Amino acid sequence: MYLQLQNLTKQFDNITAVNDMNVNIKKGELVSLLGPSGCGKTTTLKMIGGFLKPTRGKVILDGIDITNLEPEKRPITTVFQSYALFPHMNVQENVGYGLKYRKQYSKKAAREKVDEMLDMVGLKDFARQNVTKLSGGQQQRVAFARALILNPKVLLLDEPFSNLDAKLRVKMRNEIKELQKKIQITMIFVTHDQEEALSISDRIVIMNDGVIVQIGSPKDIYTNPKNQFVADFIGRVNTLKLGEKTLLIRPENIAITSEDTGHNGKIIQKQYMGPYTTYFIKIGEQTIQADISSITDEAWEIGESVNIKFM
Amino acid sequence: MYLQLQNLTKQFDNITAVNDMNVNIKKGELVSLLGPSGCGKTTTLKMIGGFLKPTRGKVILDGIDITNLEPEKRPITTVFQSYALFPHMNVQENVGYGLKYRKQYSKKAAREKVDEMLDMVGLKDFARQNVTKLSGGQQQRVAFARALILNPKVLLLDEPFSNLDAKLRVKMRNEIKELQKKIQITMIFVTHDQEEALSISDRIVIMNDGVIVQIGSPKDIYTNPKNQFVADFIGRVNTLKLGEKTLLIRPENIAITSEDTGHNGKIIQKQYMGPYTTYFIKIGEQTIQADISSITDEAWEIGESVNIKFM
Amino acid sequence: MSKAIRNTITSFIVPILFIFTWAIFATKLNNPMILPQINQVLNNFVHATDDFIGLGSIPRNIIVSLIRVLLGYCVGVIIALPLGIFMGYKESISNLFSKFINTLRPVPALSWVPLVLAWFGLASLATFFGVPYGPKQVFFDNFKFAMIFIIGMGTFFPVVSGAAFGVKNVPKTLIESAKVLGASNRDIFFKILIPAAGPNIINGLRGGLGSAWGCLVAAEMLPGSLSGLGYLITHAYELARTDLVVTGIICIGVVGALLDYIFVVVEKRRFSWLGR
Amino acid sequence: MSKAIRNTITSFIVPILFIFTWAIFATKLNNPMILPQINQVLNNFVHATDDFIGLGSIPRNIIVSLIRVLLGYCVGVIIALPLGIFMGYKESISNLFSKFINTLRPVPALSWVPLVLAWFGLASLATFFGVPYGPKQVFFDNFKFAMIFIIGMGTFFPVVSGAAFGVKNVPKTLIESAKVLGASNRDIFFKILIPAAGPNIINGLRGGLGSAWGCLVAAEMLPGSLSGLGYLITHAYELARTDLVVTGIICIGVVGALLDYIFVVVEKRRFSWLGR
Repeated sequence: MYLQLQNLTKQFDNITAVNDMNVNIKKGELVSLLGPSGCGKTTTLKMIGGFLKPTRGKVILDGIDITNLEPEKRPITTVFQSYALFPHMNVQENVGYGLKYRKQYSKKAAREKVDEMLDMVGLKDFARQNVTKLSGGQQQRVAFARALILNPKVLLLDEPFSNLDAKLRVKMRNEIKELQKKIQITMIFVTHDQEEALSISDRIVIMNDGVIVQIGSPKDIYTNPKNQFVADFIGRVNTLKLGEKTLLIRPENIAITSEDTGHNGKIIQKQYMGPYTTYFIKIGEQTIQADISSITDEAWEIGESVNIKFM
Repeated sequence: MYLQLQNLTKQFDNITAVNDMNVNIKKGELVSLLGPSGCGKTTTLKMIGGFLKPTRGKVILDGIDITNLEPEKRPITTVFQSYALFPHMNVQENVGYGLKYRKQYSKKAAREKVDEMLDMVGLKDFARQNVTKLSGGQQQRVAFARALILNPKVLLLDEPFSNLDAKLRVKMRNEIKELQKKIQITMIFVTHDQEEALSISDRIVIMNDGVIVQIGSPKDIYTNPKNQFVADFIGRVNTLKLGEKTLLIRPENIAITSEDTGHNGKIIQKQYMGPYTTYFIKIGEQTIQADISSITDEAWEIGESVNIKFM
Repeated sequence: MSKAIRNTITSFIVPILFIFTWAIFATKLNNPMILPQINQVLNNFVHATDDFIGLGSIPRNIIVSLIRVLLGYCVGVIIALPLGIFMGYKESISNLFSKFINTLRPVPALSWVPLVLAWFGLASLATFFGVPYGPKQVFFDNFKFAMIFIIGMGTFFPVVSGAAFGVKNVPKTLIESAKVLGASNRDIFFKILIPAAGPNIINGLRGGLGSAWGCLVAAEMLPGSLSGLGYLITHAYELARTDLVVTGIICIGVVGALLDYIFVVVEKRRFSWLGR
Repeated sequence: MSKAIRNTITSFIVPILFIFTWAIFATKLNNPMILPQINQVLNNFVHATDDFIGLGSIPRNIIVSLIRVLLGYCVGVIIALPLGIFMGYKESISNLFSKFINTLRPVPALSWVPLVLAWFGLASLATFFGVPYGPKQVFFDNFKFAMIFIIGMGTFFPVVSGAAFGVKNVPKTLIESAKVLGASNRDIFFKILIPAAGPNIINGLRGGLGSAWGCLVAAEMLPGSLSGLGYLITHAYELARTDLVVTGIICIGVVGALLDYIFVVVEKRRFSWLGR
């Protein structure tokens, strides 16, 4: 394994922020740490980056124990949530900043590498612009370029899209994924946005209260959530009590039909969402949500009595 | 018609912010003004509320021309994006503020009405709390209660959910919709979030550059966008050139199949989204996105050659 | 816990070092004209109510200074506060006055002293009320118009800026909301605008009082002054009573800090809603 | 456009009214000791290089005041700036000094005058360098240690606060980023921390210079001063030359405004990236 977290634990005074965490990450893999705020995901990232010393446990990168190395000695760079661009420098000064401290680059070689990097992130025309004058998406790209130019073995990302608006977030997400595939870099990605984690990750580590709740591919986790917490956190879920049994079922896995299925209910509300319509159906005392694809939707009315079936 | 905007126009110096706008709104209807920032939607709202005087045109409410009435003389209240709660007052003082200026309420009657309102928005236990100590969602509810307590004929909402996080936004959206149905109030809702507009509105007015581009029900607009702008703005769309013809097609209306359909392409990327997977398919020089429902998905691989069909 | 204690201990190192250095130097120099002994200064506080070599007792000088500063401060606030509020409220009023105010701002308040003396001379509250000669006249004669004017000047600029800034920065939607809810302009002004601008207004008032106190002490040091803390330290110096100078400086600092503290309390009480 | 022009016109109403009122009162009173004629004041500026009744020419007094303020300001900055920066950089240093500094802060700078006179007496740069009696000695004798000390005091507090606040508020991620990119502590300190704290540091330096100028003018008004703008206005008053008092006050305001303007320019040039 390329990057190993072994029994990683961090205590602050009496609070255990991260408890006995074990994760193995392959080379070139993109792994998300996903969880609500305060779940320990950022603390974990800081321990990998070296900004926090673990109370117990090890961080092993490419066979070498880096647990006690200073951040600057690790072949790891971080893109911070706030981007942390140097406000008094222009784009190329920001991107090239790290190269100044790498002896192997002559001034000319450094300049060429900066140009190449700016080209890659599509900011060639902004080289001399001050970073504070850029849009959120452009600042984001500068932060990436500045981190990637050092050819780190691992790139850490701390909620990098949280300052962007919805459409731009989706666009940047795709760009980063492309970039990651192209240069085959190992990335660890902290987020609280489940959609982001699903769409970008090779694997997701779901955390809560400082411990790992589930590790798996996006599909694993979405289709086989280990417990109610994971099911609720990733996507929407109906918790339906049928006699003694409790069923966790996704809204898109419910169909509405007029034939008798034994599960009878009444439509109390509907919301058109474009690709599908969400029906709010009251079954006994419980209300469930069913997402009916617009292609198969038979346009049931509010007040109508219907049967549901599970798929 | 209950509320009519007739030839409503607003010019600032040489800029025409809103140009010749005509909309008729029924009693109890929830209409969204949707468009990118700077499209004139907020200017329109301000003219309805009376905060801006139109350059031309009329606002007619319940048969009465209110174009030249002061904001406080109109039976209309507004919930601002920033909520605009009075920071030096507690929850019940904020909610009851407007009643002080309504002679028909005795002190006791006013207090009872405030309690009733707080009960309705679920803030009974927070009556004496200072509003700055509340969470975003609670502040939002106080703003609604403060506006609704005056029984306005029309309630205006200026991007009321934009300061809330994703999950809370969906929750508040449902709450407001419930409330609106219950008290049958006419609402005009300004937003730039297409998902919000689709899910909450009876009708949507799409604006761009100060003019109305399209008016219709969410389903009308999603399934029959008038032009590329509307199609792009509401949901995602593939613009596919087939010979001379240009096809606008939604990702969920594309199916992937191995049988020969005449439209052959190659999968270059895929993103698992939970309920569906987005495949990026290269057809000739064009890349299209297809959302394949997880139920019907045959798990095509990146690099695979496939056929697509339109539904 | 342990960190908080360590921090408290650290914060006392420099003050204690300072006092030790003082004690050592005072003993070594053995020249009370340059550096008095600490216990001599403490002794002055113990006998604070004595009339020190004709300069008056410490409490008397403090009271004279306090009354002076409050008189001048009130005059300054009465002019600056409404002006600032209206400047924040109406852009046209702001346009009318801001150039004029900004032209006068860089002139330190104390520079007006000679001009103001030319105007008011030695006229005081005693002159104004026509108090006949006697102890009462002596007391009221302490409150010279010239001094009140200077302190008012020192008060004026921070207060006017704070009020104008505060009122101007009340979100427009707050006022529009109140209007829609039916509040009259008068109500909006007094019940919404002023309270919402409160923290900035208080901040201006605080800065104004600090500035007024600084001006006062300086004004009392000028020739012609016959009482007050500024007078006490200048004349104690002339009489080579450096111990009294140090005593006076400590009083000036403590009174200044207490005046400032009033606003800390007001802020905490009235504007707890600011705490986020 | 038309609005901008209207605003400019409005902003001149009050200053023009002020000048008119002055002119009318001056003519009505016809007492140059209380209110001089405007043209008399203008006349003083026209003949600025004259030696006014033994008080020295206006430019000479301005230069003396400027050199004084710059000497004291430099002393204050040399102490306050590094201290403030280190206080912002290391919490332990901040703990060590902040209580002490906050204890001294409420004492107005001018109150130190009597104590400082007791320490330095009339020692000046002339005494220090042993300049033999003559015109050179007269010039250097203008720069008394006591005055430099007081101005340094006036400079100290705004500068130390601005620097400490600025450095402390540089986002931690900025420093961590630079560290990860391989910058040495030395480079981080000088190339990241100081520039990023720049705007607040400059703001402190600006406040310090304003405070220094105010202290200086006041200090020059105290007995014993023999030149400078503060001296000019006090002694012009004593000689009943109110026109010269007004001239001096205008000079004080203009110089103060120009000193402040230096920082406006520096801010615009160096920290254009702040503009959002």
